[in-house]
Amino acid sequence: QKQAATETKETAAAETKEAAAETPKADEQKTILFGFQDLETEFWVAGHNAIMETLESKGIKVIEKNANEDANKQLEQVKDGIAQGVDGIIIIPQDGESAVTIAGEANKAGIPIGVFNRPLSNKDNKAIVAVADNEVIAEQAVEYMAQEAKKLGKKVTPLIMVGDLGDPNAIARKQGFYNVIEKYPDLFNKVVEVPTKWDAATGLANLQSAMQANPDVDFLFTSSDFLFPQIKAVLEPLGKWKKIGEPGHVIMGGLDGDSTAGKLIDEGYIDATGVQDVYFEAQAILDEMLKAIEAGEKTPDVWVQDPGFALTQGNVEERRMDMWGNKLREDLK
Amino acid sequence: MKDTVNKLLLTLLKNTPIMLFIVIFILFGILSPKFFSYTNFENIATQASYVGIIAVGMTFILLTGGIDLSVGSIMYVSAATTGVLIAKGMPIPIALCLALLIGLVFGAVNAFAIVKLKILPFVVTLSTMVAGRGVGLSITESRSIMLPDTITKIGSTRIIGIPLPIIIFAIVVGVAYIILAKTTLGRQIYATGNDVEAAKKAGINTDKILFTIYILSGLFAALGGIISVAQLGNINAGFGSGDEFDAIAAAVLGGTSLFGGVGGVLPGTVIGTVLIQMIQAGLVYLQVNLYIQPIISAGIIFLAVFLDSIRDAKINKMERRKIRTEQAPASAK
Amino acid sequence: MIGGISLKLEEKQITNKNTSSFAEKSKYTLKKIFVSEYFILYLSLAYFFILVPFVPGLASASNIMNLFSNMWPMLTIAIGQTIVLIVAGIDLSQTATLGITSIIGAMVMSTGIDPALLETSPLWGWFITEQGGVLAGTSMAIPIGIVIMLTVGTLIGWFNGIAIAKFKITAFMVTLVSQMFFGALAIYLSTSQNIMNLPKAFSAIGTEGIGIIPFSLVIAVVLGIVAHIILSSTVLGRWLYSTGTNIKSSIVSGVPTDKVVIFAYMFSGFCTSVGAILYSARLGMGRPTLGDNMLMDIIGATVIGGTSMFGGKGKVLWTVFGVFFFVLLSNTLNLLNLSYFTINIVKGAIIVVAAFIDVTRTRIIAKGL
Amino acid sequence: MSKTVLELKNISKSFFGIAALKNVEFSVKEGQVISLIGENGAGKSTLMNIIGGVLKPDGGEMKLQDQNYIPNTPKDAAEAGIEFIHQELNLFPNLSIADNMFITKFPKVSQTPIIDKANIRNHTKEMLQAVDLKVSPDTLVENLSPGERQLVEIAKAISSDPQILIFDEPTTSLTAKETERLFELINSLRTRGKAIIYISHILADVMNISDEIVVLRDGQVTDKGLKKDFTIDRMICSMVGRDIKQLYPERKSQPTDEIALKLENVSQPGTVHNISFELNKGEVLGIFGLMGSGRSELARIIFGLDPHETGKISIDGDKVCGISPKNSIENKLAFVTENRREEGLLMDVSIAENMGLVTLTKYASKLTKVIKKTSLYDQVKKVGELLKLKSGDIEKYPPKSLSGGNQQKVVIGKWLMTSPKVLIVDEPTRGIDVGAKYEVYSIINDLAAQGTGVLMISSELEELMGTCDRILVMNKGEIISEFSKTGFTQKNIMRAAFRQDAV
Ligand SMILES: Nc1ncnc2c1ncn2[C@@H]1O[C@H](COP(=O)(O)OP(=O)(O)OP(=O)(O)O)[C@@H](O)[C@H]1O
Ligand SMILES: Nc1ncnc2c1ncn2[C@@H]1O[C@H](COP(=O)(O)OP(=O)(O)OP(=O)(O)O)[C@@H](O)[C@H]1O
Ligand SMILES: [Mg+2]
Ligand SMILES: [Mg+2]
Repeated sequence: QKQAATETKETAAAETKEAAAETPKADEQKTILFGFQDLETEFWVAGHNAIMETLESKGIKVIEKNANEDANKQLEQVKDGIAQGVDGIIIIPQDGESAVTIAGEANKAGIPIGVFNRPLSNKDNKAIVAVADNEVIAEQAVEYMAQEAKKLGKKVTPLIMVGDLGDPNAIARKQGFYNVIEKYPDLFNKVVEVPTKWDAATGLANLQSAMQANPDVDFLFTSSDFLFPQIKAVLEPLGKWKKIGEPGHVIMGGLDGDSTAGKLIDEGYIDATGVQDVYFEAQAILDEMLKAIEAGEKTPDVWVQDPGFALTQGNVEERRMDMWGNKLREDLK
Repeated sequence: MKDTVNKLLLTLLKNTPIMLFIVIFILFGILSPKFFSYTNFENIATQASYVGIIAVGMTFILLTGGIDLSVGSIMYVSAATTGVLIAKGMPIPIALCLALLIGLVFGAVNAFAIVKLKILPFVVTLSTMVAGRGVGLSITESRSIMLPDTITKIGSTRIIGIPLPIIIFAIVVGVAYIILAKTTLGRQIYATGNDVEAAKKAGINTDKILFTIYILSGLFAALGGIISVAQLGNINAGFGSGDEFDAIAAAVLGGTSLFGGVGGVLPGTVIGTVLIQMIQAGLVYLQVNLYIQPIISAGIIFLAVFLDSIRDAKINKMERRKIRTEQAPASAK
Repeated sequence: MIGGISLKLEEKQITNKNTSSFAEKSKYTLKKIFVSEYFILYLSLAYFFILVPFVPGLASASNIMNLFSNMWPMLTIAIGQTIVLIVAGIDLSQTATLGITSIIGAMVMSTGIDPALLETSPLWGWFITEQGGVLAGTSMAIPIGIVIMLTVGTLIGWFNGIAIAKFKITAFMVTLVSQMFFGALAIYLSTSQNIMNLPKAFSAIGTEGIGIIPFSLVIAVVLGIVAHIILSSTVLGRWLYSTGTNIKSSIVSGVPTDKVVIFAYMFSGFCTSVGAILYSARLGMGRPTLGDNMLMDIIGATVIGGTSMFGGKGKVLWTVFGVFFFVLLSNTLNLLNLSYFTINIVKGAIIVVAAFIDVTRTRIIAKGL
Repeated sequence: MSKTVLELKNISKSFFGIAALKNVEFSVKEGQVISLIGENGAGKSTLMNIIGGVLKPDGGEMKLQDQNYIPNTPKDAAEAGIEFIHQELNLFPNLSIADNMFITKFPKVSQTPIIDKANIRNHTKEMLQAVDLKVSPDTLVENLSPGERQLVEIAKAISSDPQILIFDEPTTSLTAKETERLFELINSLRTRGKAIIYISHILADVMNISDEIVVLRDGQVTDKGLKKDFTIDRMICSMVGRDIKQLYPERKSQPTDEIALKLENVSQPGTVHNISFELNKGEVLGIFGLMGSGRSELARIIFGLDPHETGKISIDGDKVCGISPKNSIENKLAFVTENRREEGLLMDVSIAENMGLVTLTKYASKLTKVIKKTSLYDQVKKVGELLKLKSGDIEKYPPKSLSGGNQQKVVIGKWLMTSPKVLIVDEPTRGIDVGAKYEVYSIINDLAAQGTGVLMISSELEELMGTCDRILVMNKGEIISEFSKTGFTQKNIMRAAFRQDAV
C-alpha cells in the first residue's frame, strides 16, 4: 500500500512541474477562497504563508477565512464564499471528515476545491488533496532516533509528548512513534507518555512531572516541534539539555520542522525532526486548481501525497532548505 | 463529651478542602512513592503559580458577583507586547513594567464599561476577551515569539532556595489575603458582593470598588502572563486561551461563590489551584492511560465539590441556632 | 408574562402618551422601537441593511439561506441554555453533550467503520464493528439512533440537575466537571476519530427540507414553540421563573424547586442533543469534538438577547433574536473579508456596543421616558 | 426654644408618574423627637430616603443648619451627620456584626491600611451593650434573628454619634422589653440635643416617645402638632381620613369542636421540645413568646420546611403533615412567613403572578398543564378586592412597587387563593398601618368564621389578646402555658413568657 502511495507522489510531483511550466493566462482575475483553521502554531503560519505566496505569485485575489479550529464554522465560511461566487476554494480543514463534508458543498456548487495537509477520510466527494502522512513522517524521524539509540548499546527509556487527543494528527504521530518502538522490542524500556493538549503550559508542567517520576528518560519524541522551548526549560535544570556527543544527551526528535527545530538541529541539540513539505503541497494544490479552472472542470479529483522526510543530523547538510522552518528563519533575516 | 466530639467534627468539616488535598496527596504518594518528594511538591507549586495569581484576581472579581473572562487574552496581549519589544531591544525592566501597565489598562477598560456604561461584566469581558485575542494576534502576527534567556532565567531563579514564581505567588496571595481580611477595601468588597444596592445605601462607594478590583484582576493577569512566559521561554498564539476557565474553576473549587460575597484566597483559591495541578501531576506520575486521565481528574474534582456540598449542609445543621441549649449563638465561621 | 413584566409596563405607558405633531409622532415611534422587546431584532435588521451596500453577496438568496442554516442548530442549543439561565443556573456541559451524543448516535447508525481507526475503542467488537454501528443497515437504525442521542443528552442533563438540585453543588462546577468528563469520554470512546458513513436518510435532516424549508428550520422552530409555550403558558413555566427569581419564596409556596431545576437541565441536555442531531446530520458524521468552541457564542447570544444570568428573566423569543444577531455578526464579518485579527477586534467592539445600547434602553425604560 | 436643624420645603417626588410626595413641608428640631405617621404607602419612607440621600426629590429644597443640603449619596448624608435606620434592614449577612458596624469607617492600625480589629471589636461590644444585645461582635449577621439584626442596625446608627437620627419602624422585630430599652436610648439621645425622626405604626409608642407628630396621607401632610395636643383617635383620623372606632374587629363566630390541626409530642433537638396542642376549626390560636423563643421554628416545622425528629403533626383528622410544603399545601395548610421579602414574595414579578403561584395547578388544564389565565386572574382580582389591595394594575406591577402593608396583603392573598383549612400567620401585621392591621384582623376573623383554624404568631401581645380565642406561650422551644380568652391579662401572659411563674 505504501508503495502505491509513493508512486502517486512521484507522478503528482511530475505533473505539477509540468503545470508550473505553463504560464497562467491573465485575462481575468481569479478569486480563491482560502479557509484555514488557525494560526496558532508556526506550522500553520508557514502553511498559510506558503499558500498565500503561491496564490499571490499567480496574481490571484484571495479571500482569507479563519475558522478558529471550528469545523462547523469553516463549513459556514465556505458556504459564505460559495455564496459570494468564488472561482476556487482552498482549505486547511480541521480534519479529514469535515473536509469530506466541505468538499461535498463545493462539489454541489461546482467549484473546484483543494484540501491542504489533512486528507479527506473517504472518497465520497471530490477534491484536490495534498497531504502528508503524519504516521509515516513520525516513523521516519523516530527510526533515525532508534538507530542512534542502538549505537549506545543499551536499553533506552523513551518518552513521547502526545498532542491533543481530539486531533487525529496527534494520534497518527503517536502511532508512528509506536510503530518504531514495537519494531525494536529489545531496545526500549516502557514508554512514558506525557499529555500536552497542544498547550505549552500543560506540556511544560506534565513533562516536568514525568521527568521527576522517570529521571532515567534518555529518548524523547515530541509530537510537535513547537514544544521544544518547554522541553529545554525542563531538561536544562536537570542537566539533560546536552548537545549530541556530550554525556547526558537525551536522544531527541520532533515533528513539523519549525524554525526552532531547525536551529536546534544546527546547534546539535536534537537528532531529527519529521518535516512536511508545505511548499510542495501548496504548489501542487494551486497548480492542480488552476488546471481545473482552465479546463472548466468543476470537481477535480487529484490526490497529491507529500512524501515528507526526516531532517536528521545525518542529512542536514543537503536538505536544510527543504524544511519550511529553516526557510521561515531565512525569511525573517 | 458529645460536645467535644461535635466540635472536633466541626473543625474537621470546616477544613475539608485541606483534608481532601492531603488525602489525595497521600493517595498518589502511596501509588507512586516518588510523588512524595520535595522536588515534586515544588514543581507542582511552581506550575500552579501563574494560574494561581490569575485566580487570586478572579477571586476578587467573583467576590463582588462579577466575572472576568478576559484574563487569558490580557495575559497574551501583555506578554506578547513585552516579548516583541524585548526582541526589538527594549530593556527588560521597562518592558516588564509595560506589560503590567497593559494589564492595568485592560482592567480599566473593563471597569469603565461595567461601572460607567453599566454593561454586564460577562458581556464586557467576553468582548474584551475576543477583541484582546485579536489585538495580541496582530501584534505577534500569530508567530511564536522566543524570549531571551534573561527572561527564562527569571522563571528559574531561586531566592533562599525557593523558585521565584512560588515566591511571587506567595506574595500575591499574602497581599490579597490582607486586603480581603484586614482592610476596608476587602470588607467592602464582601459587602458589595452581597448586595450592591444595600452597599450603596450603606454609603460604600461601590463604583470605586469595582474599578479597583477589575484593575487588580487585569494587573494580576499580566503578572501571571509574565510568570508563565518566564517558565515557557516563548509565546505561542494560543498562549493564555482557556486560562480564564482554569482560574474560575480554581477559585470556585476553593469555595468562592459565583454569586458574590462568599469565599477567599487563603486557603480557598490557593488550595483550589494547587489541587487541580496536583491531580494532573499525579496522573502523569501514575502513567494512567491518556484517554482516562481527564475522566479521572473530572471525577476527583467532582468528588471535591460534592464533599464540599455535604460539608456545607452538615455545618449548617450543626450551626443552626440552638434555642434549647444555654450556649450563646455559634460565632463566626 | 413574568420575564417581560417591566418591559410591557413601559410600552403601555408610552402608548398612553399623547402624540400630536408629526415630529413628536416620529420621535415617539423611534422611542417605541427603542424600548420594544424586539429591539435586538430591529438592531440586527438595521445592521443588516446598513451593510448591504458595502458587503457584496450579503443580501443574495444563497447567503440568506446560508445565514439561516447556520442559525438553526445553534438556536436549539441556545434555547436549552435560556431555560437553564432562567432558573439562575448555567450549563457549561453543552459542548461536551454535543460531542458525546454525536458519536454515540453515529455509532448506532454508521454503515461502516474503519478498523484501523477505531479498533482500540472500548466499544469495538460489540457496539461497533467493521460493518458499522450496532444497528447498521437495519430499518430502525435512524429512529433508534435519534432516540438514543436524545436520551443520552437528557440523561447528562438529569445528572447535572440532580447534583445541582439535590446536592446543592454550584451549577458552574457541576456542569464544568461534566464538560470535562463527557468531553473526555467522547474522545475515549471514539479514540479521537470521527465516525463516518452515516445513512443518507439521516444526513438529509441537516441538508434537505420540504420544498425550500429545511428540516432543521422545522425542528428548531417546533422546539422553540414548545419551549415558548412551556415558559409562557404552563405551570412549569411559572415555576421555572419563580425558582429563578427567589428559590426560598418558591419553596414556601410549594413549588417543587428540585424537580424544576432538574427539568431545566434535562431540557437543556435534550435541546443540545437536538442540536447534535442537526450538526451531525449536516456534517454527515459523528464528531467527538463537535462543540468545542461554541460555548461562548451560545451563552453570549443568549445573554445579548436579554436573558439574565441571575435568573428569573428570559424568553425564547429574545434568544432567537440574540442568536440571529450573533450569526449575522459572524456571517457579515466573514463576508467583509477582514483579516482574522480585525474580525476579533470588530466582533468584540460590536458586542459591547450592542450591550451598551441595550443598557441605555433599559435605563430609559426605567425612567419611564 | 430649640433650634431647627433640618428643614424641608415643597418636597415632591413621583414614581412612574405617580406622585408619592406632594409639596411636603417638614422640619426637625434639636433635642426633639418628631414622629412621622401615616398609612402604608403614605410616603414616609420615601421622604426619609430623600433626607438620607437614597432618592433625589423631583422638586423642593432642603436646608441643614441653614445651609442648602443636597445629598447625592447616602454617604453624603452620613457625612452631614444624618444616620438612617432603614425599614428594610440594610445589613450584610455575610459579614460579622463588627464589620457591619464599621463598614464605611474602619479605624486603622496607626499609619497602615490594616483594620484595627481589636478596636472595632471593643467598640462593637460597647455598642451592643448599649442596645442590650448579648452576642459576640464576630457573629455573622446571617446567624442573627430579625430582631437581633434590628438591634445591630440601631447600634450601628448610634455608633457614629450623628446629629440627626432617622428610625424607620425600628421596633417591628423587637419585643416589648427591647422596645423599652430603645426608648431609654432615644430619650438619652434627646437629652444630648440630637434630633430624632421616628416612624412607627404603633401609635401607643408614638404617644409615648414623641415631642411632635406629623401625619402624612397620600404624600401630603394632613396634620401636625405637639404631642400633648394629640390623641390616638386624632392620629388615626388624620391618617385614614375617617374615624376608626375599634382597633380590633369583633369576632363573629365561635370555634367549633372539630380538630383542624393537632400536634403530638413534636420535638426537634436544638429547637423545639415536646410540643402538643390542638387547633380547632374556626379557632384563632395565638402563640406568644419572646424573641428567639422558637415560635417561627415551630411554624416552619408544622409547615414542613424544617424537619422534626419525633412526634406527629396531623391536619383534618388523619392527614399527616410536617413533611414538605407541597404536602402541607395539598392538605390545605397555608403559611404566611415572618420574612415577606425573602420568603414571601417574588419582588420583581407581577402581583398577579405572586398571588397565583401556590394555586397554579388548580387553574391549569389537567392534560397540558397550560394555565387558564383568565380564570386565574379573575380569582386573583377577586381576592385582591377582598383584601382591599391598593396597587396599580396587578398584572403589571410587582410587589416591589407596593408599601409594606400592601405587600403583606399580597402574601396573605396568595394563601387565600388556596381556601386553606389551617392558616399559620407569623407576625402578620409587622410593619403595617392601623387601617391595614384592622383589615388583616378582619380577614382572619372571616376565615375563622368560615371554619378555618388560624395559628397566629405575634410579638404584639395586644393584638393577640384582641384577636385570639386562646393563647399559648412559648419559652426556649417549649409551650409553657396556655391562656383562654377569659384569662387574658397582659401581666400574666408577660410573666409566663419571661418564665417568672415557671414551676
Ligand atoms: N422604588 C419605588 N418604585 C416605585 N414606587 C415606589 C418606590 N418606592 C416607593 N414607591 C411608592 O411610593 C409610595 C410611598 O411609599 P413609602 O414606602 O414611602 O410608604 P410608607 O409610608 O413608608 O409605607 P409603609 O408604612 O408601608 O412603609 C407607595 O405608593 C409606594 O408604592
Ligand atoms: N442563629 C440563627 N441562625 C440561623 N437562623 C436564625 C438564627 N436565629 C434566628 N434565626 C431565624 O430567624 C427567625 C426568627 O427566629 P426566632 O428564633 O427568633 O423565632 P421567634 O420565636 O419567632 O422570634 P421572632 O420574634 O424573632 O420571630 C427564624 O426563622 C430562625 O430560623
Ligand atoms: Mg415605609
Ligand atoms: Mg419569628
